[in-house]
Amino acid sequence: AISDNTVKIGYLADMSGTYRDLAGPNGLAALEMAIKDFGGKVNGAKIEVVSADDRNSPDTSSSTVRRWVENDKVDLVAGLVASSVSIAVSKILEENDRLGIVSGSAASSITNEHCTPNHIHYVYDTYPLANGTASAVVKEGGKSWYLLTADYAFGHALEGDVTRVVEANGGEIVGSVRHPFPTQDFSSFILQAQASGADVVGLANAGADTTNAITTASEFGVTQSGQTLAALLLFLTDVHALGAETAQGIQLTTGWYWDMNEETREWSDRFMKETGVRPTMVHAGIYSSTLQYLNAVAATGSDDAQTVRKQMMETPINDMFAKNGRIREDGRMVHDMFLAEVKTPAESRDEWDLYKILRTIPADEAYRPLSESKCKLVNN
Amino acid sequence: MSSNPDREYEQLRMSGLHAFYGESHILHGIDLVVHRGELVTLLGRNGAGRSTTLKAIMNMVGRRTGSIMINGEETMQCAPHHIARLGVGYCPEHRGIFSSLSVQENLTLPPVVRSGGMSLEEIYTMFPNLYERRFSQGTKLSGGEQQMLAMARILRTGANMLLLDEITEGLAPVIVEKLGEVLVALKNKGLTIILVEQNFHFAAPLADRHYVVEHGQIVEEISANELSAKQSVLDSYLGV
Amino acid sequence: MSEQYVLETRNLVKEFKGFVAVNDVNLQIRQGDIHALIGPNGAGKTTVFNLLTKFLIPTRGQILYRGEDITPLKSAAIARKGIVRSFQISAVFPHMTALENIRVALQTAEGSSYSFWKSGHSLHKLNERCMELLESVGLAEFANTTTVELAYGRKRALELATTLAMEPQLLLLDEPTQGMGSEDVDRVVALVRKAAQGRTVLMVEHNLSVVSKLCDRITVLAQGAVLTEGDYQTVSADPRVREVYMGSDGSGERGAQAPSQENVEAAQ
Amino acid sequence: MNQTFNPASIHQAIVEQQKAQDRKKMIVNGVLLLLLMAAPFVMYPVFLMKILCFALFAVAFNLLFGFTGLLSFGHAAFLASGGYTTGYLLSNFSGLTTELGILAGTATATAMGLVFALLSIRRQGIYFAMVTLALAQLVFFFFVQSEFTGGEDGMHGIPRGELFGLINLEDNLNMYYFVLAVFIACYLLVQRIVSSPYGQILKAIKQNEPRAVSLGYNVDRYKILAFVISAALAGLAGSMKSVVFQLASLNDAHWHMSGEVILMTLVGGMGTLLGPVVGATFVVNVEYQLSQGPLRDWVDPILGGIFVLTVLAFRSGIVGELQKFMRKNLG
Amino acid sequence: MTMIFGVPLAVLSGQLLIGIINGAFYALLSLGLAVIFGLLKIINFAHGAMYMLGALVTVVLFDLLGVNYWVALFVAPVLVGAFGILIEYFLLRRIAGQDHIYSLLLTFGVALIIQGVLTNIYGVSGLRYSMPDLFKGGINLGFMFLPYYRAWVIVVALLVCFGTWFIIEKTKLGSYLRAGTEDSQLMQGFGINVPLLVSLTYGFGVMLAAFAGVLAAPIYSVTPVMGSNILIVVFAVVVIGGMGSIGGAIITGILMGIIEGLTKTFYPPASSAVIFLVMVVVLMIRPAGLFGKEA
Ligand SMILES: Nc1ncnc2c1ncn2[C@@H]1O[C@H](COP(=O)(O)OP(=O)(O)OP(=O)(O)O)[C@@H](O)[C@H]1O
Ligand SMILES: Nc1ncnc2c1ncn2[C@@H]1O[C@H](COP(=O)(O)OP(=O)(O)OP(=O)(O)O)[C@@H](O)[C@H]1O
Ligand SMILES: [Mg+2]
Ligand SMILES: [Mg+2]
Repeated sequence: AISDNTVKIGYLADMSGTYRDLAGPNGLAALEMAIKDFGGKVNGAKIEVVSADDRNSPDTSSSTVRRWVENDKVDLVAGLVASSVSIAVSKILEENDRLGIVSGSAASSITNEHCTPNHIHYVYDTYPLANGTASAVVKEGGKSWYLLTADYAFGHALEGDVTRVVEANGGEIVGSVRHPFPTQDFSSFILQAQASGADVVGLANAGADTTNAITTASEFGVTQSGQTLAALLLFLTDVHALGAETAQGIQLTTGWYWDMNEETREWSDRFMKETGVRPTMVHAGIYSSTLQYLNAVAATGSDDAQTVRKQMMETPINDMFAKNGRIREDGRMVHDMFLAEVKTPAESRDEWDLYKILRTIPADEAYRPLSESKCKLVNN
Repeated sequence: MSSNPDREYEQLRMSGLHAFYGESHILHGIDLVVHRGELVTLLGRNGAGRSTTLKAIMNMVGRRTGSIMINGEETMQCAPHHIARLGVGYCPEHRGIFSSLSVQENLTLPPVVRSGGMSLEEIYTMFPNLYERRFSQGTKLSGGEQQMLAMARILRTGANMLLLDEITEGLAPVIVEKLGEVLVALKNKGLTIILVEQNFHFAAPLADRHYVVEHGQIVEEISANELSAKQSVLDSYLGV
Repeated sequence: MSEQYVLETRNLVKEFKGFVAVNDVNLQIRQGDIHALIGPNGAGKTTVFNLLTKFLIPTRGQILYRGEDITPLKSAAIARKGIVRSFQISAVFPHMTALENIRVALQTAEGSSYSFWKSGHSLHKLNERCMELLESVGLAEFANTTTVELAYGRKRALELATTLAMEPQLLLLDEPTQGMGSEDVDRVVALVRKAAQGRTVLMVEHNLSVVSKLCDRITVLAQGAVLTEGDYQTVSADPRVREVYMGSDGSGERGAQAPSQENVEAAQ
Repeated sequence: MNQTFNPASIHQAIVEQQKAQDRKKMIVNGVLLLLLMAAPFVMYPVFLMKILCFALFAVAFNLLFGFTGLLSFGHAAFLASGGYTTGYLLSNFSGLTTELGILAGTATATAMGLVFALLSIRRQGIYFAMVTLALAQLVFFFFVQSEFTGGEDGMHGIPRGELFGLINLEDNLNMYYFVLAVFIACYLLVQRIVSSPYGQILKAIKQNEPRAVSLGYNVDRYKILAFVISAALAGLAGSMKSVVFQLASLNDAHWHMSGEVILMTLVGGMGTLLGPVVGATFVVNVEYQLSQGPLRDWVDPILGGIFVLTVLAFRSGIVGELQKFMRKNLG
Repeated sequence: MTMIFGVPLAVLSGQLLIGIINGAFYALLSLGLAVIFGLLKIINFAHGAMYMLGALVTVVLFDLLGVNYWVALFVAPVLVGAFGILIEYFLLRRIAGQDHIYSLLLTFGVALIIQGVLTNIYGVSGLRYSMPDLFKGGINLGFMFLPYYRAWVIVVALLVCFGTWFIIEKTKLGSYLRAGTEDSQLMQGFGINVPLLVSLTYGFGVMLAAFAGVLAAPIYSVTPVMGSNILIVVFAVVVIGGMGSIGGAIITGILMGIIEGLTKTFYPPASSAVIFLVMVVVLMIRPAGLFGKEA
């Protein structure tokens, strides 16, 4: 049965800090679109939304989520961006047996050593990012790599994944540099990358670090001197900020792009009407996962975490976000990923027309196989 | 004393002046008049409000009411920098030597407000100590040297009304003697001087008139020639 | 007392970037004396004080206290030996009451100054002594007044009382009467005289009447070096002292020569 | 007027005055205690514990800043090192009871406080603040680089365990009363320190350091002691916080946290005992409540506005202004 | 190839040059901060925000009005400087003479407001601004490729730094400023309009930050939070140089750029921490910074 005849969804994300643009207030808009599209009610029960800024702080987020689940009877926590916040929240959800869907975090540890039976990791993680971009670039002849890695857990994970993929495909890492997070001036590192003579300069960082590195690379003529830039985590908002002129030719992996087909375009147009911007993969993931959740609640007639999660795991995901996506027992939603290249200014029609999709990376190839999982829910 | 043609000109007139520091009411209605070329002293015990009177003229106290006319102009609404530009030179009790400036920079700091001030050479001949130490940091001077510097720097500006607060403090007797001569010379040049002094022996022979301040009020006015007659009154006020 | 001198300096020198502020000074201060250090402005008197109390490090030379070489000691250690100074520019704890100011000084001897676990009431036993000291400088009625609110002269008096609270063996006073009205000056003179019983005092003073009344022995500094030494009579008779320091009016009174002699007499 | 007073009566008056003040303090403390005891029945306990931890942190900071005049811009280092140590020990040594873990965290912060103090105490004013900031940044760098902290993912799943092996702290109410007890004890300790003989010397040093030196005090040692006590209490706050939330994160080590505690103290009223408590409560609450409400995108600018307003209109902080008001109106 | 500690000499020379360029940036930013602290005793925590405003105004002016880089180089600092004067006039002035800590709290609050409001308007991903055409490309120095724009940054930043130093240390106006900070009341008593001087000084310091912001716009991601992290680094530079020493701030800025550059070569992870290590060591040896006067 549905508790108190209400399905209550808590949206927790960075509303004002570094991750604001990739999820933030617009993610809430996506969530509300999903509820509206679903019809505003589930099996006659109300759907309510509460939301909060996570302040990028695990303890503020813990307080919020504890109150949500203990006092406000929140059934689902959505959003979830900073990995420290996602992990902290998932522990609380496990304690209280509620459900969480992580849409914004990159850490693959969320469904690996930190997996719980109470959360789902929906959009992407570092594993396919490395897999998609690195293998494609190596196959195209980019054999020797130089890595610029953000010196924190996310960067280290990405670096590890990239190294594995590059070496598996017959390439080699000729050098790497771990830069502090955040770094504004990358010229010194770009210079070292240039001096290394590597074919590819890989950016194992995110956000402002990545955009700064790309700007500097373009200023120092990295591509002119024959090197390729490979960014491992770029959101549409980052590329938009850089512009096609600076970012052109960069290859990247994404879980979704707004301009892939009729369905995505239709939804993105509606999203843009609401928010004024094109959606990132995180926005689309929030929309999709919320719909999937509500469908499962409707199907089971219950908002109990385990019941709903089971139902979601049993139902393949086929919507504008993913085709044949499925949720594994470790909580990982696996779906096809896409290798994209940033268009040249000549190719780009408008400021949001930024990617060419080069290749689809099949779900099974993209994500960490369960056989390698350290998740306590997986019997290895 | 030399009689000056401007003697009747009212350089300064304070009437009903009250002054406050925050909550505390320090001056309770001061009335006094100083004519051009006159040297008057403010005498009184510690804490009587003499320094405050000078600061009030400069608009450097918390709040003031009443009236202060300088050269016939009402200055209650004037900012301190306007008052200085009326030709008032102020030598504060705490000396106010700037540590980020050298002695020479300290000396040349106050802008010249009128012509007729002393030149740097004149000042250096008057205070050879300063000349010797002119490149050292202002606050590295000895106590007495700082006092000389504080006095010397307003002599350069050409101000024609000097407010001098305890200028002999901490000075060796020879220098005090010299300062006495300087004041006489300045007076002869027609400058108006208001002198706050503890050192009555220094002030007595120089002044035309004395005001005795007590509890923020003028309680007695004594001119130079009534000094001997009113000696006992004065002693009782000053607690000699 | 085996040592004749409480304090001795041997060839004390202080240079500031090539400028010699104190030049080869040999001071000898006898037990029980009130010893004055006088000299023109910039002669190096305050600097000598700073050297004796280690607020400045001597460039060369030695400082002996009761025969013991104290040159390497730090300020606080010197104070604990019983050499205590007052400052030329007034030094009080502005946001404490007068009584608390003195109590801080008394706590040094108390030995409880690190006791952060003890109640504040444990300090009340010092109040009586505080009141005595305050009374001796005429500040008893201001015991409970916050020090900022005291007039300048009273702050000086308070500072002196605080210094006395340390029960110093050797008291260093830098211009104790500066900025005081004649009334206060007399009080300070009396106070110093009282304080000097059983102690030794070294003072810098420009007020010659104070010096002449109080001091047993006088050292005249000029340009960093000792010019002469002796009792007041000897020193004031020395023409060199008259020239560099006392000026033409060597009468012992502080002040300039009067342009009109009558006025001065009238004033006295 | 010299006749109208006598020293003995003044002395008496001073003692009376202090006793009256003590009584007032007792009343305030009593009311505060009752409020805090009852609070978990009205408010959410974990949130209350968060407030108490930050309040303790601010109280610790204020001992140094408000009462000794030393502005440390590196107190986050103590908060974080307390938290990480306790978190690490409790996660990895299951035999350890919670209070031992907390003690160990406090001890680490204390030791670190001593090192900070020895390196910084001779610096004056802004230089002191900057040395402490620099040291804290180095500590931050260490935490980022170390494996055991979990980097920016943080340290998660710290067990609350059992107090003295007896009281189950997984229970929020038990945990709350434990945190409250520790907080009260520390608060009373600071209250005591401030009025103790030692506190008098700190006050003197704050007001006129050269004078204190000339009175024979080795001021460095007094300052070091204050610094170490303050670091210990800050570490204790961090240790408890890691147990309360069962996590420790880099946020606690970031310089923003050192800044935040300054803000809490100023908003509440520096140099008052209750100020940091009120300030921490206020800032934590405002930030939390705003982040939940319709203004959740505007938390930072609103906090900024509050700081500006505090400086312009309530410079002595909430408690400071209240005291002024009472003094004026109630004599 | 000549190697130094396993790094080719050519790379090392490149890194040194980069270090100097970044140092010039630090110098410009810390100069503004040093002027404001040194002369006004205001701990300007809004300095990072002003730097950001300089960059943001440049971008916004271009987007809205098509104002080009060269015009922005003058207009943006002037606009931001004027904004700074308003802040001084309406806010900072009211706390003149209070403990420095209040200026920290106040300017920190102002920075939060500015950054927060702009984040809500412009987001955090960054705004697009392209390099003026004149500066596209660069020259090959043999040991490295030097973009023209970086060469321009170093030249213009050093010129501005030197000019400022000259005004403050060598002119009468500068001595008014220095004295005014010690005892503004007395300076007023000498006939100097101190409040005006203070406003202008604050405005000028802020202008320097904004100028650095304009220089940054084409090469760094322009976001409302771009100034928040650079702030403490710049503070560190000023302190290492010695608070209040104008020349010290400039020299230290460049020095820190170089040290940071070398760290980026030899042990990159420490490159953001190294400046603090230097600060601890320097203050250990010289309690008032490299060029500061001891109190
Ligand atoms: N800034 C201030 N705030 C509050 N009270 C002050 C301030 N300055 C002076 N006072 C008080 O004002 C009164 C008059 O002080 P003022 O300095 O004018 O005295 P004075 O006659 O010059 O004596 P002194 O010989 O001590 O210089 C004193 O009681 C003093 O405590
Ligand atoms: N820190 C310093 N640096 C450079 N010169 C100094 C320093 N301190 C003092 N001096 C110089 O040393 C000389 C002696 O100064 P000192 O303060 O000892 O004089 P003093 O005898 O006490 O004079 P006064 O009677 O005026 O107080 C002065 O010329 C002064 O300028
Ligand atoms: Mg006075
Ligand atoms: Mg002296």
